[in-house]
Amino acid sequence: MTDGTKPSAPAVEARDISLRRGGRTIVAGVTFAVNPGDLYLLHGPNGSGKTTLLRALAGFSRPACGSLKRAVGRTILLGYADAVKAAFTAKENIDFWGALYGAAPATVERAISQLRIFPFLNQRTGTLSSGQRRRLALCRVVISRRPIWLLDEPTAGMDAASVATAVDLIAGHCRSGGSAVVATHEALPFAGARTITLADAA
Amino acid sequence: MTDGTKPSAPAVEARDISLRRGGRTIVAGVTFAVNPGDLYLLHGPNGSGKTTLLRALAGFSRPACGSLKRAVGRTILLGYADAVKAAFTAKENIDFWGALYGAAPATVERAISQLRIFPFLNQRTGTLSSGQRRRLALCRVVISRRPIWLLDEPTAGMDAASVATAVDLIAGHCRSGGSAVVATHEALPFAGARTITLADAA
Amino acid sequence: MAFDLANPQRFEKLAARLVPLLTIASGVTALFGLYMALFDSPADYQQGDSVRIMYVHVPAAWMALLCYSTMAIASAIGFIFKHPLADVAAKSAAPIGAAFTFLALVTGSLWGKPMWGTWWAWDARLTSVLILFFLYIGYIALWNAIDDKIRAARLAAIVCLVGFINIPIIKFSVDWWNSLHQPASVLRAGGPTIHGSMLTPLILMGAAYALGFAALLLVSMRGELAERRIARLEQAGRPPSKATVA
Amino acid sequence: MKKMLAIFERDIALAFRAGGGAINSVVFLALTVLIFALAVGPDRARLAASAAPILWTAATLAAMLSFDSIFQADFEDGSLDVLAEATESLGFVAVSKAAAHWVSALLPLILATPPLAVLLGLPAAAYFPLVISLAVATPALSLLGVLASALALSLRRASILMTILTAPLLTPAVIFGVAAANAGAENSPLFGPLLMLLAAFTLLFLIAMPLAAGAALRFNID
Amino acid sequence: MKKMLAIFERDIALAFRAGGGAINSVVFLALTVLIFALAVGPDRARLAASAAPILWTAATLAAMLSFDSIFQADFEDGSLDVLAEATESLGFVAVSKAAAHWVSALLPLILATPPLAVLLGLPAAAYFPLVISLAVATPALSLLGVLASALALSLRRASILMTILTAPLLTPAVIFGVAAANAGAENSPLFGPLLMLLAAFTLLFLIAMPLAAGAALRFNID
Ligand code: HEM
Ligand SMILES: Nc1ncnc2c1ncn2[C@@H]1O[C@H](COP(=O)(O)OP(=O)(O)OP(=O)(O)O)[C@@H](O)[C@H]1O
Ligand SMILES: Nc1ncnc2c1ncn2[C@@H]1O[C@H](COP(=O)(O)OP(=O)(O)OP(=O)(O)O)[C@@H](O)[C@H]1O
Ligand SMILES: [Mg+2]
Ligand SMILES: [Mg+2]
Repeated sequence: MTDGTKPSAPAVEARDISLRRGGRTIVAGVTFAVNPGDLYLLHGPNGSGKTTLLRALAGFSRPACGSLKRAVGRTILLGYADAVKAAFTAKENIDFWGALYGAAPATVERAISQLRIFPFLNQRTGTLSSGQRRRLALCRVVISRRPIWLLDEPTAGMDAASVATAVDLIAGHCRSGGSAVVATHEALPFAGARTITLADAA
Repeated sequence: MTDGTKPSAPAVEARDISLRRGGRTIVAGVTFAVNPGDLYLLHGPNGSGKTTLLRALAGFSRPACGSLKRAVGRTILLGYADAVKAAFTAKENIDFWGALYGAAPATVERAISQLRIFPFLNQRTGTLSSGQRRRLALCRVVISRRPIWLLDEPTAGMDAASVATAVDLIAGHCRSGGSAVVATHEALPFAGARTITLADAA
Repeated sequence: MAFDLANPQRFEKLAARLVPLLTIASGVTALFGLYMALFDSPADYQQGDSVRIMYVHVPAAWMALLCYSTMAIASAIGFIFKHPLADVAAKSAAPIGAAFTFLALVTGSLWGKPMWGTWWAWDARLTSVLILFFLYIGYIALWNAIDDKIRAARLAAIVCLVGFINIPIIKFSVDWWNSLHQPASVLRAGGPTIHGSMLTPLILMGAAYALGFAALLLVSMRGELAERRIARLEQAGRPPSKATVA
Repeated sequence: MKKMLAIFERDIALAFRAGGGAINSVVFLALTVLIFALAVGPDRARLAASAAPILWTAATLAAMLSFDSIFQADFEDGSLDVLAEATESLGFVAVSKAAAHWVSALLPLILATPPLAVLLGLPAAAYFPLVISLAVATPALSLLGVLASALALSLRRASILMTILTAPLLTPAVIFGVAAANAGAENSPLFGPLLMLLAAFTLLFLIAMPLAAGAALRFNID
Repeated sequence: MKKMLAIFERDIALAFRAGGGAINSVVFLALTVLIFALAVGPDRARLAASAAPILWTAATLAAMLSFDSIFQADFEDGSLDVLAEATESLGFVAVSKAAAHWVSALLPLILATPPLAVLLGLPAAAYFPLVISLAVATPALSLLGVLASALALSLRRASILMTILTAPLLTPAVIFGVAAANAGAENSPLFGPLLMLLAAFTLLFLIAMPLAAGAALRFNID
């Protein structure tokens, strides 16, 4: 369920879905399928519904109409909130994720070194800088070894070197048969990415 | 105290200051003065101490050594936390700031229109998108009419149009005799800005 | 019938016709009932004329339970079939139920002073009705605390269904604990044990309360539906964003 | 002054908003009375004897529980920085906050006491002294609460510590408060002096607490 | 199962961390007893008579106050999304959370009861029944707490509502709990049956609450 092997059918498929929040339809008529190897960049102005769409893809909310198929246990969402326990050290957070996703120690160690967590591995995460915390949050995605990454502004607050690392990680994940949907306002240098653009009708 | 008129001496002046957090010296040997019209971009990798420095300039913490002079009541800090009350609507938040800083209704209205708050003026801010909330947060800085803006990644999560607006606002503020220190990882198109770069010694 | 009602437009039409009928029926029954209760029924040999509080108290207590049960059924339908009309019914029944519960508490309390020599006692029946009252209040507050109607409906339904545990506790509290309050004499296995001259007005008053409840429920549901229509119109000003995949 | 008023008004508005917490303490009080009455059982005399102590206990606890929220939300969402920066005097912020806390959390508590006293079977002569003693003593609680909440900020959710720190400061209010309420109920001549003592206590806190709270905030914001 | 264990262990670790809250409820219990004893004054017989009710009241209140924290922090920092996504069954998350809550908040409470009972002058014969009745009834409180906390998520800090909603469900536990404790103290033959009733209540909650909490979480995460 949590392995990285390729599934045969699209693991996430949206057909003409509409999403509502607080009685308002935020996005309408979204159709696309995420196949192994696919990398989508999700663009659109503030408030156009990128976050809303990603959360629906992750299974947190149901579309008001249209059909959304998703294989259970194959997606992983990185939201704005870093989902990091401030009272724990980075190491403790990572260990918990390892246990939660049943990750092998080798996977965990690789993720730590790729994302350069080491300098603050034993620091309480409550005292991390915003970019450090974001790197740690991305570490969870890598550790989960789930095939479909749903990333909401993954590089928010990261410095140039970290952005490059994140881009490499995501691109590498997709090359090796995973897939990703990345909502972002930055011009991230991905080769061969497709885009979904949400345009405010107003 | 809260007017935008030019002070004669530098309103903030740091001389060889060092800042400590949790027993560690984070930044050392920072020297600069903020004069009317100055615009500083604060660069540096994650964890290099940009946030720490801005908070010191705002008067929230004292340097461990060196001298930091600051005129009371002339600075305003925009931190990561948007300082927005989720239970209030955007309007209610703005009204409170207006009362707190004693801003004239005209100032408030101009800020609302400049930052395009109108579409979500009467929405509970707990339901805003991240970029919308950031715009609202920046609105507070404009409303305060304080001369020295200390902005910590002001454009985080903003779309291209909003980034342009923010840049215009900041540049305009400095042209009219205000000054700003802006910590950012993005390449914001400021003409004639000076930079402070914090480099990780490690 | 159920499908007829499930359509909001048809519900509107039906409700518009039913409300006046129910109101008149309730009023007429109440007039008859009150006449019999106040003038045409005997004073109790133990309680004297204070027994007449019974005709207000007992039906109110019945309605307190009935309203909650209505809410629970509507909540279950709303939760399982996700039908908004059921949510609206549950939401609208709550304030009415709270009012009946309050009435039962107040009249019971008024009756308690002459009968037991105290306004209030911490006995199982009284306490559980007080708790039912809190439950109503909590349920109403929950609806008001959440902006999103759908989420509010689902969460309130969970609360209502879980709280349903309290209903059998109230009903059987007098049998399970030895309580100050008297055991059931009408709604009990083995038939009523109360004399006909008191039973008839009591039943009439019960019918009047129930008809009144139905009328109020329909009125309040129509109000809620209208409110929702207005909210929808207000939101129509901000169209959704469209997606292009490239 | 204008700023203090703005902060006060905002806090009141927030408290009475859905999810605010204005009636939290009333509900807590009612609940304590309910559970205690259920636990004591149907013995009315025993209940009436414990009425004044349980009401005072519950009111004090309700107040203490509401301390937590005085600065916590503002701290978490960044608003405390804003208040500190806008006023440049955290002592004044503390005074506004204490006033708003009293109005939104403790005043409803005082108003809720008489009906609950009826349910507990408190003798009628005891109502007025109970309410008066609460009204005089509770501002001290709000002032103490501001300090407690300010101290607790950097201890995320550490209401324990806050509790341990404030309990000693608050016991005099409880002891004299109950004593005053009892004296009043028994028409004892001590009622007046005890009330004066309570008032003195409140005044003392009015001077000491905002200063202390301001200092605590300054360190916790850093 | 492994995931449930991981969540359980993490919660325990967090609770016993500085600012955790493991001993919050013990402190609250002690404080309630202290304030109540102060308010009652020097009459020891009166105090002893109220000992069992006040301990039960305080324990129930302490439990209810700790409900708030069960999911709140996880909700705010995004961890709840992670748990939901990783397990794909919020019911199981609820069970882990209830278990962790019982161990970190209510078990210390039970352990703290005997010493406090001594302070209140409870007769020695009454200790064991009091502790046993608490031990049997408190898991039901944790299970109820999970539902309460799950419901309250979208109501930011709305502990009132949560309180109103849970109080009705918790009163049976209190009534039977105190009855059992009293029956045990008086060596009444009802002690056994009352304990069985409490246990049945706990079992009922064990089935119903995780389901309901899971559903509530699902809607609140949306
Ligand atoms: C606040 C106080 C009281 C409350 C909350 C209360 C509550 C209730 C409830 C819930 C019922 C409906 C029970 C059922 O359908 O089985 C009921 C019925 C009744 N109550 Fe009360 N009651 C109170 C005081 C009294 C008093 C003081 C009396 C008179 C001594 C009284 C006499 C009755 C009678 C005769 C019935 C009808 C029982 C039957 O025929 O089923 N109640 N009450
Ligand atoms: N309860 C609600 N009532 C009204 N509007 C709402 C509600 N909840 C969300 N919205 C609106 O829905 C939109 C959803 O925004 P979402 O967070 O998905 O945007 P986004 O594309 O991620 O924006 P950003 O780039 O700023 O992150 C916003 O315009 C927001 O104001
Ligand atoms: N209590 C502490 N103990 C140890 N190190 C700390 C403590 N508090 C902060 N730090 C460290 O101090 C540095 C301060 O970071 P600061 O937030 O100022 O960085 P920044 O330049 O703003 O980074 P970013 O670009 O990620 O926002 C970080 O490296 C952080 O890990
Ligand atoms: Mg977004
Ligand atoms: Mg920073």
